[in-house]
Amino acid sequence: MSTNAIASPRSDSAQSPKYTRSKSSGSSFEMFAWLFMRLSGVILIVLIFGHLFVNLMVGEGIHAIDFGFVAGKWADPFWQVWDLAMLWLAMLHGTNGVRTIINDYAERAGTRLTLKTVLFIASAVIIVLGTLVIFTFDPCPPGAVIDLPSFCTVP
Amino acid sequence: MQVHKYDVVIVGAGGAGMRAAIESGQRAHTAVLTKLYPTRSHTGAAQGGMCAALANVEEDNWEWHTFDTVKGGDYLVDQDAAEVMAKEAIEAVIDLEKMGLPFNRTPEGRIDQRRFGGHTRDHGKAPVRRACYAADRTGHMILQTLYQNCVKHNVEFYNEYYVLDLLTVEEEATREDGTVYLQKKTAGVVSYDLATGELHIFQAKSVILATGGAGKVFKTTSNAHTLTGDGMGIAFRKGIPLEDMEFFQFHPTGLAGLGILLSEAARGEGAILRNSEGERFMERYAPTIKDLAPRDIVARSMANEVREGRGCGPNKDYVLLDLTHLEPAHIDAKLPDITEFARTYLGVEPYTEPVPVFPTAHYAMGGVPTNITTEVLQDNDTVIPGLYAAGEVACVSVHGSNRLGTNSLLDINVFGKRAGIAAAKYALTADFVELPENPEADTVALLDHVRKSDGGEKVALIRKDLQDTMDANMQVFRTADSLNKVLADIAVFEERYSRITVQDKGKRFNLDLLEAVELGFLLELAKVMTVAALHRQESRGGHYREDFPERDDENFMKHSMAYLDSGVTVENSAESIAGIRLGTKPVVFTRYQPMVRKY
Amino acid sequence: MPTKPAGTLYRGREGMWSWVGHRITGVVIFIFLLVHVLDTSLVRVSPEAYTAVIGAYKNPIMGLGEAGLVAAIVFHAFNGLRIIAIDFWKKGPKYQRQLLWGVLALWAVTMIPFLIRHLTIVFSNFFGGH
Amino acid sequence: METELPEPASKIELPAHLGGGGEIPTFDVTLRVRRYNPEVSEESTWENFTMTMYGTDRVLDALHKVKWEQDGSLTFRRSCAHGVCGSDAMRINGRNRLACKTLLKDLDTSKPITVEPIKGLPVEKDLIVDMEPFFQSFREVMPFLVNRGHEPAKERLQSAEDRERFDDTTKCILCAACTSSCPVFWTDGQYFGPAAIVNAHRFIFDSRDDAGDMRLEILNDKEGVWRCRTTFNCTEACPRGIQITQAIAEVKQAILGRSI
Ligand SMILES: Cc1cc2nc3c(=O)[nH]c(=O)nc-3n(C[C@H](O)[C@H](O)[C@H](O)COP(=O)(O)OP(=O)(O)OC[C@H]3O[C@@H](n4cnc5c(N)ncnc54)[C@H](O)[C@@H]3O)c2cc1C
Ligand code: HEM
Ligand code: SF4
Ligand code: F3S
Ligand code: FES
Repeated sequence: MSTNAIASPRSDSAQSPKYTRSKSSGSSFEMFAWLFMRLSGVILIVLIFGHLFVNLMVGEGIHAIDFGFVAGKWADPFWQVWDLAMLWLAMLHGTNGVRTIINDYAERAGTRLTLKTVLFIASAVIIVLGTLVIFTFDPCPPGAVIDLPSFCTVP
Repeated sequence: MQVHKYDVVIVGAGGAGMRAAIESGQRAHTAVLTKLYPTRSHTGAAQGGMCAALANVEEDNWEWHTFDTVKGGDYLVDQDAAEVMAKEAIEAVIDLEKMGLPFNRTPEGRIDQRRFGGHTRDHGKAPVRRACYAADRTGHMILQTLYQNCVKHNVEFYNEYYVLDLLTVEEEATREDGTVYLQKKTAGVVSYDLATGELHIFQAKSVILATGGAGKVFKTTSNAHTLTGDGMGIAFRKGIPLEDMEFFQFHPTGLAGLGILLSEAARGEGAILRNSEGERFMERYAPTIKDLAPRDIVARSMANEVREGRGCGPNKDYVLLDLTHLEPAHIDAKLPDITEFARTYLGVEPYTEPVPVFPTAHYAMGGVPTNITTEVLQDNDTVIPGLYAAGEVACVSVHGSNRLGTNSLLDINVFGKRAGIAAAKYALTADFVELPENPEADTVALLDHVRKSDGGEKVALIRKDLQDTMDANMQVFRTADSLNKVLADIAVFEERYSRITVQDKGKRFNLDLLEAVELGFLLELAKVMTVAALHRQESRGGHYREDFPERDDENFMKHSMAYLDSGVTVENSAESIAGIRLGTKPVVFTRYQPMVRKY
Repeated sequence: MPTKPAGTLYRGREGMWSWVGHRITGVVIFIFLLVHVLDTSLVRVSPEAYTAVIGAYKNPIMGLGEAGLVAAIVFHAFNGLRIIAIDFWKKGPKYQRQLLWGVLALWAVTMIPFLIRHLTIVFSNFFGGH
Repeated sequence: METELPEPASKIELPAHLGGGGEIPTFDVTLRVRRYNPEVSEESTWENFTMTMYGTDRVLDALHKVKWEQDGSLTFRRSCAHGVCGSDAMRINGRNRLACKTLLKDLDTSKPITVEPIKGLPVEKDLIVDMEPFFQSFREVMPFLVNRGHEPAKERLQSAEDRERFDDTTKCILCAACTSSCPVFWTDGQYFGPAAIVNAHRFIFDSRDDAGDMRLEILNDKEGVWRCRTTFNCTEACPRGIQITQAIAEVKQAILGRSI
């Protein structure tokens, strides 16, 4: 006989699944994550569309992209900030999106944890790497053999 | 075999069962056994409203309500019970509101009320707005609200547990006048867990029967497939009488051919009935309140129109419910569900087309006899300690020979509450009655018989034949011939029933098996109804004998009581038919003397 | 617990399929982004390395891939706006289907000029030489 | 009070088609039912049943015909047979519907009609699933009125507008068509699911209720409203026409509004 007052006896029979929904965490993390997806999404539209436009549409499009093109852009703090924001927002947005997807499809707690650990490490690495590249980037590296941007003074 | 012990066991989780559970659950260790998940109970299908003389929109009082109930029931109502119900109605509605029921509101924010058949101001002067409602889903809201409150109070449900037997013991006792009789006592119930096929015994100090109606004895019915009169059947088999079983209500407006109900609220909101000539024929039958006459009268008038050739449709077998003069917005606000039924199931657009309707078997006025504290009676006045009944399964009797619309939702709330309180109170003072030896023996035998019987007869076919003959011969119009025809048919069905084969031999969710068991109850009840109808050689309320078209107060102003009695053999008289002994019980009068019933 | 019978595909409607699309495009973009940051990082290694890798983006196969990626981003972006509208605009849920047609229309309107321009560049440069 | 309706005419001209009318058409249908009975086999199988049905018949009638005439072991829940009790949600031609509300003539009867149990809940036998997880979620959102104010002697007042505010979500019959159509629920069975949110909404927006905050707190959980990906399967599946996704959006906004 069931001791739990509310559960019908069916819930302790062998064939019934166990309900392990943990008690409310009390934090609003999921809410902020949800909100962040929407806010970052709106900003990303501007950033990404701008990025795509400049890189693929203006001038010779993708064929214009080379080291010089990139260096030329990052010499300008405007594009540095632009790309930095894009990097962070897109990565956080994407990471959180994939986290949701893992929550959806990985049923077992262990699998969830593993997948999410891999995800977070990968994302952290990429974000750090990307940030470093943008800030420590030297548009006129010494010893370069190919087309540097025109503002580089030949050493 | 598992044995559970509870103070109170409630059988059924419809409106009556859950209303009782809310009371009992807070006072005593209570379990609710139900063959359906609580929210599947047929209370949820009720549409129109629940009456109480709140006087929120116009002058009204409980005394008028009592009068209407008594008159509506053609004076066969026990007036003390009707007074209790009408008086406690107000509190019952307020209780529900406080539990959260979302009633429709008046502009002042009070509970809104509307008209309903047979409810009048000042003893029949004019229709009164008395029905509290939530659109046309009042029953749905009641069922949900009660379930919600059961969740709130941690009521213990055993879902999909079919109760198949009531455990009683009999002891010799002496009456005040010195006569010795057998006193029944309640020990518990035997139930069948649908999921596993296991039997569970519930020992209890109090048992409340709240298993609802038995509409499935008829073919055309507004009742659910699961309303097979189990509670009545179980009680009857245990030697408990059934009261007033000949009175079955046929609701005028079922969707033609299907039986799905279109609430009387439609007529309350202004819809009218028309025959094939477009005539508003109720003007002829009930000049004062016309389409809002009580159900028995309207149903009979409709059937009469069809009989006299003024029916509509290819077979001229239905009449029309006309809402086309109502504003679509008004219809949407007040009658959204039933108009959707018309669209979904008949493809008729009620805004512009009248809807085909015909009477549908709706409500059992009779049932397990109880007194006003819902204690079950084993004869005219001996109470069975610890056994209670409320709702459609019971006969208090507040409905007499014809229930007024909205009085059943009221009944389940008023008497459900009373049952819960009384059962808990009794359980807290009483001791457990020792279980009889081999408590499950009868149930095991019943199930074994059904499982092993191998004559090839199909349950569904017997049921269909039963329903067909009931529809043809026991419906709105009855004669001695038609009733005898039913009895002859039932004798054949019973023989066939002894030769059924159940295909599903498994243990898990064996609904095939249970349908066979339910058919057993249906056959039993159909027989009781017919025998009682044959016996009542008069016309009153829902019972209309063409061979005795007048009400006969001299001989029949009394309740009928049917007992299972194997000693009674077939004699072709109205008094006794194989296995059923009929008795009578006096009607309780307090303030209203019988008058001619005119509207 | 008894084993569940394997389910067949649920026949969802616009709402479900647009979500499937949103999810797939989201993952695709994310994976691309990981790669894209990595390849761009090569600018830190050496201009040569970067230019060599970026050169790979310039053949027509990659050009088509880029078109696909842009298509994914544009759909994801516009549908993202649709989701936001559903979340915050009172009538959003009611008009979600119409909004989706709007998304697809905008997507087409954006993609056509883009494709014309992009594919011309990709193919003219490839065939025409630099 | 509402305005008095004009007394309708005693007699009207009926349109011709109401006096006459043709026969109800009959047609043959094949039901393709996913059968499962662990007492026999752990595997589920498809089984076809063919029968002749009428124009007004529903899928439930066809299932009954099978059970009553062909194979008594076919098992499914049903009660009211007109869409108000919520017993018979099942997947018909790939979508969640109530069998008793789905007319055969509205389906493509030239092909077999597939009937399967709803997704995401453990199947017990044929079309019967274990509803316990579903009701568990329902119970967890405090689906009952909580009022801390002093009890008035009569009813609490509520304006018609306040009553209207939550009307849509009072219609729920707990059939689970929505929750079991939700892609998130299929894969993450811990998600509260749309039905629980609908029933929380019913109280959150009831002006008489005082526990809205607690319910919002419950649904702010990681398995709460934020799990919804607005796929609208629930709204499309709801036999009561409840605007579920809209209701979920309103709950999300209520949580946001309270935190920010
Ligand atoms: C379509 C329709 C509309 C109606 N409209 C109105 C209206 O507007 N106003 C009004 O006043 N009345 C109305 N009525 C009548 C009223 O709704 C019913 O009489 C009333 O709801 C009956 O309630 P109940 O609790 O007795 O039974 P039910 O609600 O039928 O509940 C029966 C319960 O018993 C359980 N049960 C049955 N057998 C067993 C068993 N063997 N073992 C265990 N459990 C069992 C079932 O699971 C169920 O939970 C309407 C009825 C119908 C059919
Ligand atoms: C261009 C502008 C973008 C907008 C407007 C946008 C918008 C959104 C929104 C609103 C969501 C939430 C969906 C939901 O909760 O159901 C979302 C989810 C997601 N986004 Fe974006 N996004 C954009 C760009 C990106 C980018 C660049 C990436 C990849 C890095 C990305 C990856 C994802 C992923 C993986 C999800 C999760 C999908 C899911 O849960 O089904 N998005 N996006
Ligand atoms: S919201 Fe609709 S689909 Fe969901 S359980 Fe309630 S009635 Fe069923
Ligand atoms: S189907 Fe599921 S994802 Fe949201 S809109 Fe409905 S709850
Ligand atoms: S049987 Fe009640 S909803 Fe279908």
